[in-house]
Amino acid sequence: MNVALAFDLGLAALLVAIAGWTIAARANIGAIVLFMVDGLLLAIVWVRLSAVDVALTEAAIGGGVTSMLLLGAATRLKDTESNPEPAKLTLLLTAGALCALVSAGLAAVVFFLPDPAPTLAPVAMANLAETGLGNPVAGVLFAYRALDTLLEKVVLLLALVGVWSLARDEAWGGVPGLRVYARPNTILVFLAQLLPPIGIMVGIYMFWAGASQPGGAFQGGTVLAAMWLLVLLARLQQVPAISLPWVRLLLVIGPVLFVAIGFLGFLVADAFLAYPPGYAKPLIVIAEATLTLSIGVTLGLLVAGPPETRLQQ
Amino acid sequence: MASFLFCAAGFVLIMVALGLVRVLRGPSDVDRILSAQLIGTGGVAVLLLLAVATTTPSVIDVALMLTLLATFVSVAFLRDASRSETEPPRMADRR
Amino acid sequence: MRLALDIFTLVAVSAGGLLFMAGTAGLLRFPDTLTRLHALTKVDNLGLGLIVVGLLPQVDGPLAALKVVTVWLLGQFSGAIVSQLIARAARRAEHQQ
Amino acid sequence: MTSATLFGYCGAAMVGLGLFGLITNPHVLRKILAFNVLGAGVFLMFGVIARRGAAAGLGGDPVPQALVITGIVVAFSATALAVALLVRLHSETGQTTVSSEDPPSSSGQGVRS
Repeated sequence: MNVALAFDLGLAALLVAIAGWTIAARANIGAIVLFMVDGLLLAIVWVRLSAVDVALTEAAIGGGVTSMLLLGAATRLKDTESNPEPAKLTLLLTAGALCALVSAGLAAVVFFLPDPAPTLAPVAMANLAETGLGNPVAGVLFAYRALDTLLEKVVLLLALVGVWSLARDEAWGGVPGLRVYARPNTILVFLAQLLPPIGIMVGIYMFWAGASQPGGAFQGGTVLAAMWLLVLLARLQQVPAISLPWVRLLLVIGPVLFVAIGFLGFLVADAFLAYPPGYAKPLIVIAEATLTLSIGVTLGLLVAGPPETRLQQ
Repeated sequence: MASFLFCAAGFVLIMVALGLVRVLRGPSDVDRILSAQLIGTGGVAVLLLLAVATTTPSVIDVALMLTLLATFVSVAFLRDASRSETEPPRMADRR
Repeated sequence: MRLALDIFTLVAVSAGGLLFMAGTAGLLRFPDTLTRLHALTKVDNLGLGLIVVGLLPQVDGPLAALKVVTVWLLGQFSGAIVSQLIARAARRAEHQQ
Repeated sequence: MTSATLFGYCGAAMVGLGLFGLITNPHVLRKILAFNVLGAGVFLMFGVIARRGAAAGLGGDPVPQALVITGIVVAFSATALAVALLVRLHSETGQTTVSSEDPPSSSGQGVRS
């Protein structure tokens, strides 16, 4: 038997086992740790599926910021941990049978996938040279499906507006309720002073390298968000109030610039988000640079949650 | 050499997966973060082994990303683990 | 020369894998949090370190080698600090009981 | 069987598991978690389709891969919003579960008048 296939078999079995364990685990914290581990395994699976861009995203999101978000929520709700009444057996059996049916149906779809598989890879590669990018995934994200990418950033902002709108009236515009370390901790401060410079470098590298190899604005932005949150957790910087002008500016600068480039397309090229010939790469890099910054701030504030204390005047 | 590296990756994966039993047993949340830390290190090792076994250097970037984010999550988790017993969460509705 | 390097990789990576096994055994068998942490730090530093050192002859290009070493250094640095934080949290939890 | 189809079955199983958790666990946080497992399964199936479409010197079809990256971002936004809603629900009513049997009682401890 092929060694690589044996490895994949073990990886797949572990992935499903831990996913099931995540669902079945009794304690919330335990379930979240397992979910985090599943995110890590998924990153390895994406590597095995030759999708390194996706692996980077999954490592950053699934194993990183989502886990932090859920852990924060689980700690807040800790007193409600115990499950009052477990679901009825009939419900469990019915749901189990129906879910097994769904899984079986999807497995059948995988089994009967057409052969040879349809693919857009040759088309994507054929026109990639025009964008000046070397990474086909970045090409798809910023050239062929640029509107999707733009709307994805808008969704992030809309989610942030949604989170903020859950604030109490008197806390609007105030400081997000991110819980930081209770007392100053010298070792943590040391970490929070040393790691962010490295992290910022990695973030910039991610977006810069993203033009020609796996990486990109989103992966870079996530690293920036994590480093910012680390600084906030260590209390090296106060959590900013959401009404501060620089916060608002950083949030929108990326999407606004991207939209501006889009409208520029009307003037110099033929359509919205069309890049003028020869300028595709510089425009995409500028858009990505500002988007990286905006994504970092947006993700950080999404994790920080709705404002809870009013602005001190 | 590639097959050996695959075997090594599989071995490390199985080992750290066994460590997950600690998540089940606990007893405290600090013990749970221990096994998460172990599997984080193991994941980095597996990714590095795969990067060399399949000669895709960009996979090293994934390992780099994982190292940074795993540290960050551990720090966040320890905030929760050390805080939850000491004080009630700060809430705006305690008025 | 090639053979010698390959054997070096074989030995170092195997040793790293064994350290992972030892770390898991320690995590499962040791009686309290601090001793488990002790087992874990060996894996963090030496286990990953041996695998990295073993991989160095196999990576192509100095840049990739540099990145692999960076991953290790970063892991070691943050592992050391996170271990400190874990130990503090464990101590505090002990005092409260 | 190739690795790609193997991970495809894996994705199918994760969708089923996530759906099961979403239906049966009354705790909202666990529902959010289950929803993420479900989503991961769907993304995995996308990844399998991408991997099968490997051509033109690429390891996979970049179009589904780009779609998955967008999907992961949107799933994270939805999770953040759901968690914020849950925390607010908890601070308003003290509840963290939704259950079909008993409608939320109006005598929750923290309801503001």
